[in-house]
Order: sequence, then C-alpha cells, then structure tokens
Amino acid sequence: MTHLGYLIAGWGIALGTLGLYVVSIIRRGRDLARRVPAERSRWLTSTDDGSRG
Amino acid sequence: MTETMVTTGTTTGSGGSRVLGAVTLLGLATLLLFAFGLTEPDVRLHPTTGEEIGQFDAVRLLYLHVPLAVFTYVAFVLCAVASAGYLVRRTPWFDTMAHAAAEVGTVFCGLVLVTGSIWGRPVWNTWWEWGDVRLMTTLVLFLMFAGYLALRRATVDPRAAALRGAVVALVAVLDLPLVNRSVEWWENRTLHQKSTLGELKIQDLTLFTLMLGFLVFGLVLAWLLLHRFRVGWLEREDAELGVATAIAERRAAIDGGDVDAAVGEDA
Amino acid sequence: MSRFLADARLVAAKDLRIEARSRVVLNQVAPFALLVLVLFGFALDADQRTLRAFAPGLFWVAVLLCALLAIQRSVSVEQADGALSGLRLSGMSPAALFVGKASAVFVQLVVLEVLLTAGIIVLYGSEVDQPLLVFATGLLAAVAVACTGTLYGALASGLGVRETLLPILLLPVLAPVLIGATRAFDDALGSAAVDGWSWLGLLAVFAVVATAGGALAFGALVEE
Amino acid sequence: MVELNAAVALLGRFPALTGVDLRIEAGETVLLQGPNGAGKTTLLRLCAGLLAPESGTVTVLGHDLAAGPERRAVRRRVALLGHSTGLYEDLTVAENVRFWARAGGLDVEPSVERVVGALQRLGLDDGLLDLPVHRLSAGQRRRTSLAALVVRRPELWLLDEPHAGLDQAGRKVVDELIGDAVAAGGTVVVSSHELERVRLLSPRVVTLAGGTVHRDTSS
Repeated sequence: MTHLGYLIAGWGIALGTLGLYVVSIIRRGRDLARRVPAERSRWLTSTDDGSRG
Repeated sequence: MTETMVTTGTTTGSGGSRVLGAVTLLGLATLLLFAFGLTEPDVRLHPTTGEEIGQFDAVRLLYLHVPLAVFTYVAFVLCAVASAGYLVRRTPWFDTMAHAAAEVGTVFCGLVLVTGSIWGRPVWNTWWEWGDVRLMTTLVLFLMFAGYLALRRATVDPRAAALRGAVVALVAVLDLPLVNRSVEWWENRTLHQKSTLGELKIQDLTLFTLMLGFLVFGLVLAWLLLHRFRVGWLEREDAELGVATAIAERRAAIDGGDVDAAVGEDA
Repeated sequence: MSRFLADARLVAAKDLRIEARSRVVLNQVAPFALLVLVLFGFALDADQRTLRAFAPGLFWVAVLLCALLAIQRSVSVEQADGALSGLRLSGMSPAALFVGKASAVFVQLVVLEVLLTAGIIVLYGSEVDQPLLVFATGLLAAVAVACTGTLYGALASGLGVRETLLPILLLPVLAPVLIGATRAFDDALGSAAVDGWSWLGLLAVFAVVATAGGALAFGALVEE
Repeated sequence: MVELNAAVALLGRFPALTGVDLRIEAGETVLLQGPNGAGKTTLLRLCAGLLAPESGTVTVLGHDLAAGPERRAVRRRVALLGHSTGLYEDLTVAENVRFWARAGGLDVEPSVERVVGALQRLGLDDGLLDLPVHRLSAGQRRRTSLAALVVRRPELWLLDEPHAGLDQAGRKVVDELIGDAVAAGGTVVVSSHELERVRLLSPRVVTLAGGTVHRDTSS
C-alpha cells in the first residue's frame, strides 16, 4: 500500500480526536447528570415539549 | 425500556442514543473495511505516455475527508439556523442547539483541515495550497467559530452569551459567501474537486464506499449533536438549580440583628 | 427619521470631539501606522521594488491593525465611568447609536488611510495610477471595517478579555475586505494586472450588509 | 408607578435580588437602605430597565419590563444616578450636560440659560462650565451628573447614594433637589446610608437585606 504513513496519520488523527471528544462529552454528561435530578433531563420523558424556560 | 430506566439520571445516554451509538460504531468498522480492504487504489494510465498516474492509496483518505467536510458545513448551517431561531423565539432550546452544533462543527472543521493537509502532501505535493477556494474558506470558517467558542466561554451571563453567540454565528455564515467569492477571484487556480474527484475512476465500489462514508459520518454527527445538546441542557439545568439554591441560601442567611447594626438602627 | 439622524449625529460629534480633545488616535494610532510600514520594510529587508510590489497588501494589513486600536478606543470611551449605561438609559434608538459610533470610527479610519497612503508613496515609492479607484476603495473599505468593527466592539464589550478577543473575532470576518481592497489597490497602484473596479462590487456588498446588519444586530445587543 | 412581585434579578449567576415585593405610588418618596451588597443598586438598575428580571414581574410607569422594547421605553422616562458618574472625561461640564440632555430625548439643544440654571441649582458656578470633567473633584462630578438629569425633567428619579462623596453643602443641595422633584409631581427612590438625613426626607423607609425586602416602614 502506498502512502501508508499519510493514511495512518490522517485516519488516526481523525478517529483519535473524535474518540477523545466522545469521551469528554460522556464524562461531562455523567458529571452533570449526577447533579441534576432525573426529572429535569427532558429526553427521559416524552411529555415534555422542551419549551420550558 | 426497563433497562434504560435503571440507568437514567446518571448519563446523557438514552435507549435511542445507545442504539444510534452501536450502529455508528458498526458503520465505522464497515467503512474501514471498505476503505482499506475492498476498494482499489486510484491508478490510471496516462493517455499518451502510458505511465501509471493517480492518487494511488492516498485516495483512501477521501472517504474520511470529504464526508467530514460536508458535515462541517451541515453543522455550521444548523448552528446559524438555530441562532436565528434563538433571536426570534429566545428559548433555551435554540441556544443549546446552536452551541452544540458550533462546537461539534468546529471539531469537524479542524479535522477537515488536518486530513486535507495530509492528503494534499502526497497528491498535490504541498501541505497547504493558498489558491484553493475551499481550503481558504474552511480555514476562515474554522477561525470564526473558534472565536465564537472563545466568546461564549468568556461571557459569564448566560443570556448575554446566547445573544452574542447568535449574532456571531449569523455573521459568520452570512460572511461565508463573501469569503468564498473573494478567494475564488483572488486566485483562479483552484485545484479542488474537478481535478481530483472528477478525474477519479469512479467505480461502483469507490462510489459505494464514499456514500457509506457520508452515512457513517452523518451518524457520527447525529450522535455527537445529540449528546452535546444534552450536556448543554444539563449545564443550564445545573446552573438554574445553582441559582435556586443560592437564592434560598441568601434568604436564609438574613440576620435581622446584623441588618440593624449595618444600617445603624436600634432594633 | 430626523430624530434618528439627529441622534446619530449627536453621538458621532461627541466621539469626534472626544478624539479632538484627547488625540489618542492622532497621537498614538497614527504613529503606530507609520511604524508598521517601517517594520514591514525591516522585516522584508527589501529594496523599494519588492516593497512597491507588496505595498497594497502591507497597506491594508496596516489599516486593519490600526482599525483594531481605533475600535478598542471607541469602545473604551463608553466603558469609562459607566457612560454605556447612560447611553442605554437615554432610550436612544440603538440603530442611531450604532450609526453614530460607526461614523466616528469611519472618519478616523479615513484620516489614517490618507496618512498611510502618503506613507507608502514616500517610503515604498508607490505611484497612484488611478486616484479615483484609490479613493473609492478607501471609502468603501472604511465603511465595511467601521461597521463590522463597531458591531464586534459591542459584542466583546464588558468582557475582561476584550482586548484579546476582539482581534480573533473581527479579523477573520474582515478577510474578504482585506482581499478585495488589496486587489483593488493592486490595480490602482499598478502592482498587478487585475481589474480593480470589479473588486469594488464585492466591497460595496460587504459595506451595505455590514451597515444594515450591524444596525439591526446592535439593537439586540444593547437591549440585553 | 412601580410594582415588583417576587422579582428575581441575576448578576451573571449571582442572585442579586432574591424575590422583591414592592409597590410605590406616583408622587411618593421612598428611601432604600440596607447593608452593603443587599441589592439596592441592582433594584434601582432593574427599575430603570437596565436589567431584565429573571423571574417575577416588574412594572414601571405602566411598562412590563420582561420585554426588551418595554425596557427601552421606560429608560427614556426615568433618571438613574449611579455610582459611576456617566460623564465623558475629555468633554467639558457644559458639553456633558448638553449631550446627556439631547441623548435623553430633549428635542432641541438646551439653552445655555437652562444648562447654567441646572448647574447653579446644584451649586456649581459657571466658571466650571468650560472645564473638562477630568479636572473636577469627585463632588463636582456628582453634581454635574445630577445637573445632566435635572435638565431632562424625568418622571421617576432613581438616585443611588446621591449624598456619597459630597460635602455638607452638597448634601443639602441634593435634599433640596429631591424636594423640588417631589413638588413637581415626580416619584423619587433614593438609596442612602445616611439614616438621619434620610428620615427627614420621607416617612417611608424600605430596608433591603439578602436581596429581598427585610422591612418596609412608614413611621
């Protein structure tokens, strides 16, 4: 396979960055979800229309 | 259903988003298989000399780069639409969506620039091509949204952050055609697309892999937006709870004697 | 409408009078503009031919750097001692306030551009082939920069990090102005064979959008 | 005139007002007192339409201040004297007073007599007229700010510690000014730490603490 270094660098950086970003989002979400009571997480209830606030 | 109920309140995940995540990961694995295993490298014969030309295996980067680029623009347009929605309706839903789309879009945009540069080195023989319209437009877009995120981070008052962010996002997207047009006129030697995708021997399998790339990165964008939106929503709820607590604490801490002493009144 | 114009004139006259008294732009920004031209000369280690070829671009980069300072000054005039609260409290139409502030910046930018034009003629040996094109480009670009800058100055106002945030917010947005004005000057100063007049169209579109959009958005920002 | 129901106002994320209920009739003079950080300044800024209420309702001069356009409408009709004096350092006293009068909605340039009159009302002699503000003392600045308000003749006066930084003569001038405003049918809300002086001005004293009304006496 030609250009193997470029391929690994390109795909590696992209997937690695996305992976780190996903982990950071999940972490932030966990921290916050622990502090906010479940009834205020609107995606857990289907009746809330989201126009609150 | 019962499974999701057990874990609720501790993550931003939900039943639907977990299915989405699993499908996305599966799609990503399939994409890697096609991009590296099943598709052929781009090799053509020069019409006159008969030499082997083309992008060779560097073409495999395009299955990543092109979908990322398209969905960068999708994310930023979504951000602008949500920002306009915020200016009209002033509800937190629009603001949270705009912020989520801007952040995910900026990550995508950064990766487009990096993967583009890595692909350009072997194919165009340069890391950076100044005269290329899309490259320059994308860079300016990246800088504008980096500024957007910096502005939001620097603004303490959430309402002011939402308002200022909405203005910046709309200006950025309105400015985009002008940036694009000016770079295009600036140097009429665009290397992009026509000289690459257009020349590619688009075989069925290549085309299929590219379409698969669009599908997979569309799913990645959807997953990221969904979760980033929920993080933003929780941040707002958390801040509201904090304010409610602070109000209760302030009111509970009022001490009549201290007040009288402070204002110099005899109790 | 007359109320609108009267308010805008009041604000512009006030800002210009403050500048006439304090001379911050004249005594600090204008010398800085010339300094930038000299620094480009040092950095490029160049004979006049190279400098003359690059003069349009260097000119507009210098204008943008000076514009940043002029805009910072325009914002800080209102921040000192709570004047912005006063202006919001006055109930004046935000669009009039915007037009007034932007006009004052515009006047200062035009003065700086005249100075810089003299600077490139003397220091870089540039020759003005088409004075009318230079004039039109200078005016349109100044409108575009003054309006965008006034809007972004308001966006970043009241933040502790205003000085550092304003450039990163403003300069990418002004990229088309830099390109357009540079290309038009390339033609007007005879440093490249391009059609400068066609670039004026782009500058004009930018200037119109920046004025109208700025006046609208400024209202929303001042209301906050 | 002014009516607040459970009004909450935030500064950033800090609840500066934690639920204020207050009703002020037209022509009334109300004195605000309270320890530092009790929310006096925020309450005045809220009533002036410079802040949006986070929750609760605030109605001033018939405008519901939850909406942006209503806040803007109310701003023209009130005068707020804040801690910062709101003057341009490089302009002269006369230029400042004229500018703020015009900006505040006077259709014509106030006549020299009117500006001089306002300044004299506040005990500033006309020798100061053409002096730039940065040459003035703190007390003179405060008087200039007041003069800029006087020229506008507002319906509602919101004065945030108008006595601070003034000498005895200056304080007396401020008291007279408040008396005149009331006599002219204006409504006045004054915050002050000067209990004795305050008591002489009006029987109604509202004490703020912890961002809410702690006591409201009309003795």
